[in-house]
Amino acid sequence: MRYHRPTSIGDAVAIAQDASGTCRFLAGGTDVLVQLRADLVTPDDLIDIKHLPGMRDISRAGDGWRIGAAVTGAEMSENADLKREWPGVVEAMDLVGSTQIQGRATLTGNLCNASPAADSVPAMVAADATVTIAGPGGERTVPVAEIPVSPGRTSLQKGEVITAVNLPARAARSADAYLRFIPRTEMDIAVVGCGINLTLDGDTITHARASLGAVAPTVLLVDAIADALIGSTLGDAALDAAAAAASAACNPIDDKRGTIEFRTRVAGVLTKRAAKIAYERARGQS
Amino acid sequence: MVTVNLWSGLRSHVDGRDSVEIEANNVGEVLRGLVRAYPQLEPVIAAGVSVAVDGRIYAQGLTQPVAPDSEVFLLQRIKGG
Amino acid sequence: MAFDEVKTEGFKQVGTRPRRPDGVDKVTGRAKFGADAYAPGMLHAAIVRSPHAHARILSIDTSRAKALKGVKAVVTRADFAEGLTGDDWDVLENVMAGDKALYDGHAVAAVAATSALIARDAAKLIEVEYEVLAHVTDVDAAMADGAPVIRDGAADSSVPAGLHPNVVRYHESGHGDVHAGFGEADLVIEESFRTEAAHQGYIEPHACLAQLGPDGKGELWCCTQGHFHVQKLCAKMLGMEASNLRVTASEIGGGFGGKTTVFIEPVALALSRKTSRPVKLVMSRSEVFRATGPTSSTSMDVKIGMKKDGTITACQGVFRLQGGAFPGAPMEFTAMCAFAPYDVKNVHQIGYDVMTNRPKQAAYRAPGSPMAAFATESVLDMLCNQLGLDPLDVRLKNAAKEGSKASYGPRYERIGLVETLEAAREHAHYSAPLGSDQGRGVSCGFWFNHGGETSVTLALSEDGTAALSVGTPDIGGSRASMCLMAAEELGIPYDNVRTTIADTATLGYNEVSHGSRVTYASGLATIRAARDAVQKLCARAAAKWGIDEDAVIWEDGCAKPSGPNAGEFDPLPIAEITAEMGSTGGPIVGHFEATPEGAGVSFATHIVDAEVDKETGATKVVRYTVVQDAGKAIHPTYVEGQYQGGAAQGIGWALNEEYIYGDDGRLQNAVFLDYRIPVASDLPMIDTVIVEVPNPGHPYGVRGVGETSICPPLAAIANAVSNAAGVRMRHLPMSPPRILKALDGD
Amino acid sequence: MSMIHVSTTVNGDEVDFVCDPRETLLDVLRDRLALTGAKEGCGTGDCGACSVMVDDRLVCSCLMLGAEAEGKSIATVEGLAKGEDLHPLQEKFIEHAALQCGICTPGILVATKALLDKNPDPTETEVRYWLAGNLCRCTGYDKIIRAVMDTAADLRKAS
Repeated sequence: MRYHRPTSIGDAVAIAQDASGTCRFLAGGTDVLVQLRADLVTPDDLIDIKHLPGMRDISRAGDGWRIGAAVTGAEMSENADLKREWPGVVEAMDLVGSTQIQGRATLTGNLCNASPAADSVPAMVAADATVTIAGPGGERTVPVAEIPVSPGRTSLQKGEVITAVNLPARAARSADAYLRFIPRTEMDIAVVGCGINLTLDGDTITHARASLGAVAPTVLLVDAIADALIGSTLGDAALDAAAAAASAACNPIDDKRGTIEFRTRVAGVLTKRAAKIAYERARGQS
Repeated sequence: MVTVNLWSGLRSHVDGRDSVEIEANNVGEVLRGLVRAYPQLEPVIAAGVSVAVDGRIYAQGLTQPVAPDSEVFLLQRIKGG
Repeated sequence: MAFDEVKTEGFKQVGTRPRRPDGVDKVTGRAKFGADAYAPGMLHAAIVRSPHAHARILSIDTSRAKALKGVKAVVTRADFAEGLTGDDWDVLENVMAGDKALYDGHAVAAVAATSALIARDAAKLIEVEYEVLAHVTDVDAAMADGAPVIRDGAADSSVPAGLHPNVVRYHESGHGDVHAGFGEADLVIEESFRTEAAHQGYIEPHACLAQLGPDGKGELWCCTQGHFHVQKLCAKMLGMEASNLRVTASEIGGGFGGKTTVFIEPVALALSRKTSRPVKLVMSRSEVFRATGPTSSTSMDVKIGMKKDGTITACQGVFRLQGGAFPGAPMEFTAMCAFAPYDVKNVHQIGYDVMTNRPKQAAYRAPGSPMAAFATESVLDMLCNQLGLDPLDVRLKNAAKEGSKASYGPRYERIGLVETLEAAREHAHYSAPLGSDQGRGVSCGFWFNHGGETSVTLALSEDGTAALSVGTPDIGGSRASMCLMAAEELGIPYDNVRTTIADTATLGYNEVSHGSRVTYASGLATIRAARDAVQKLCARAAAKWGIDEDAVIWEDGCAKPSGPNAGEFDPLPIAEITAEMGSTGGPIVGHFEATPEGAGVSFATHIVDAEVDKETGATKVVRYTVVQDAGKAIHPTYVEGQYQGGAAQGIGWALNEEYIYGDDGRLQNAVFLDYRIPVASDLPMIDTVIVEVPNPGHPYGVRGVGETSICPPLAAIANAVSNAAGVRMRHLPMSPPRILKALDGD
Repeated sequence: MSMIHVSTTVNGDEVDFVCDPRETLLDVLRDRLALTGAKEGCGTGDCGACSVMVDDRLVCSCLMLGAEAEGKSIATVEGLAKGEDLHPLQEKFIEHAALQCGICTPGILVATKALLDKNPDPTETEVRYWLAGNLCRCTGYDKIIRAVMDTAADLRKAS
């Protein structure tokens, strides 16, 4: 394994483009090092990017936010403005691993690991977040939902690296929430995850995005949940319809972490609970 | 003679009885006497047994005295974790 | 104080809570655990493990590995002793596979190299050709007709004819007439239960550093609960004399029964013998899960009859335990413990030891007993619920007492079950109101405890301080208890006693730190060794005063004349005697070597409140109280710690911990992320009540406390969850999917 | 395999080492710098026994490469006591018997110091969640939580 510490994004891209074997970028390293230790993936080239300019920055981008690829979960949680505007995204990232993991793990890494159970991804999808990708052909911007294509695989091309996650401008009276189900209180991989992002007019939901994690090969954006919520004031009928839509959208597997039956059912439960949290948060916003 | 109570899984080795009489003054003599009277018990005892004498469980002590009126039980060897 | 006198009151130091003597070592990182040893010229080793649950090993090609730069040696089964039999053969077969790999993770070869990375790379270059065989990992499936046979001829003479060859041992015991007993009952309930295999989950992976030279003399450093046992086993496996192998126990990062045997130590020694260099071998966490002992999984049927007034009329149980690919599942303990808390006229229990393609089970804290309590105490809870009786009243009504005939045969000596039940009933927890979706569960638990071979020495220094050497590794603070007991007997300050865990060359044989035996047996030995030293001190004083030895007593660290000479001479402090010992007869050392046999059984009663989220099946333990008889708590803080630790492990086992196998027979969750032991945020504070009913078999009344604490939790939590959910949980762990399924009526 | 030269600071001391690119910071601390206080319980970031501070941030040293330590400031359990004086957390852990076997203790001490530096007045729940990544199999956490809360109270009184 060769360890690289390039001095610019351009150099990083060039190393990756020239790599003949397995190549990985290193930001937080909380997945890469686990795979290395378990002999699952030993990269031939490992490219450390976290010291590069902008990688560790959380900054305003217009009315939205730019979160550098090497920003840790802990740094996100400590940013009060970000947390106020995108509580769901921040809390989703905060759920990844322990305090120690939070000191290293990144949104971008969580996305690029391409696990269907990644906590931050449903929240980013519900938030309609995009990523900025640097590659041999220059920069491009892509919706988060388009990055994972199957468990462990992304749509990133050879030589491409995500440099930042972009969160859109926060509308008035809007908020997001993310909930996951795990058997313990911490230190688990989501058995089901649900992100909800709502905008209200008065008390009526006018805009909604909803996503589910760990119930399909990739994170799902579920329009049917949004449709069930839009136009409602989150009464029981809307909640029941949203839960039913969530369960209907599930296409999970049986594995060591949960059953098809369990995931399908709990997806509905979490959808209701996350919607209630997002709704209360949105009502609390001016 | 000492009455030695056996666990019921051993009945097939001792003509269907749940206790046997053995001439013995200590735990070691109980075990040797059992094997002499019922050679089928030899592998069981060799594999390790405990002997309860008046409620106290002896996992190893062959010299522990046994009286004719002692309550004696053969038990499977007690270990722990 | 006479050598064998019993003392149950008037303690000056026992029962206090001083700081542990190794505290600073442990909080500064200075303490040396298994993996913390290094030696000049040291090699690192790695093990090749079977990816198959059951496979014939056709060939092992080590040529590519040996060709790798830095590789110094490879070993396979051919490098170990031949001709072992019985348990010794089983342990060797588990350490290194012979003809067949018997479970996913079974060791088949090992390599030593100049760095850990090279060793790991080399292990990947060892090519093993397998013929994959049909496998079975479930206990009931392994007993069924047509199940693959793990090892034909493994069954012993206890097994009745007609059973599957995977059933290798059989137990049956009981007394009275259960058929008649069930006839006397107003209500009889029979239920089936299952528990999954749980791992001991110690945080320190197995680690050792071995050195064995051409002179046949060896040194071994390892984390173990019993280094004398390691010495014995390794010597056999390497074909060497035990006394040529000196084993030193490192500090040990948890064991709970899982470090009572050997896994990697013989391998490191074999590699060291081939290279004449020190070899370090450390397991990864996944190796720990795949290849070291979890406890057995079980399938159990329990039937209990009860009268309307709560009298138990008969108990019957069938307990099937799989213990992996070797005989030894602790089914006889499951059977013997199942009904042990109760004085029942008619009782009958059967146990089956069943082989499967899983790792060889290792003892886990009161092996076999927690599962038994789960089955028994669940049925008792159902009976109480249906008959409208208070669960603690019913347990008190039937509780075994001194003189009661135990379900496993003999009559009990003095025991403290009733006292724990009464304390539980009076505890504020038992009458506290429950919140919504909450349920309360209680359970009793029983464990035998154990004595075992024990040897200690207590050497006095010129300044009157004492060096105590014991041979039982300190897993949870036992040095503090030893220091307290020695100080109590000698009448010197606690800080004037230093306790060391001696290596195998320094003391007589000591049985493993298991069976809750350390504070009992090493404690008894310490007291006796101190009394031996005191007798010698008194003799020196007597000689100095020119009076009879019997006329000297020992009080407050001083020899004092007594009887007709009382007051005739000034008390002689220990330091004044030891200052002159070289010229008054030589060094003063107290000894004790014996096999104490009065461990004294113990009982606990636990109360737990659990809250169940009926929409997701998630359970939260909201309140927990442990009441347990310690006999005598030498250092109450560490007794509490044992109670709390046992409860926490039980909570994990009851709710989330389990070995999950795929259809391919491979372990699916060999990481802490997916083998879910409780984390800090999962647990409440764990309240403790120490009951002290002295054990007549110990000079201070001590009973073991480590193991009994894990006996009630599975049942207590299952009862709490069942009462909260309104549906009986019969399969552990009660993971959220299982709870939701049960709520749906299975 | 080419080795990497790294210059870093450990417990205030400037340190240089060479390591294989695959070696973790934990490997380097233990095998190259003889600092065996940090323990490997899992190697996958799940147990916290290898917890150290890197540039004042709590991390698992098993999930960081030795090569990444270049220019960083690392603090381990060995740096907690100042000369003969134990850190108050160390004192309280001994006093409360907040350890049995002691293998998780170095990681828990480093983690709790990080917590109290950041939040001198944590609730029991905050302590429990902060420590969720530090597994302890012996104690049931009860005495650990009490030791941390008691230390925090003492430190607040002293400040």
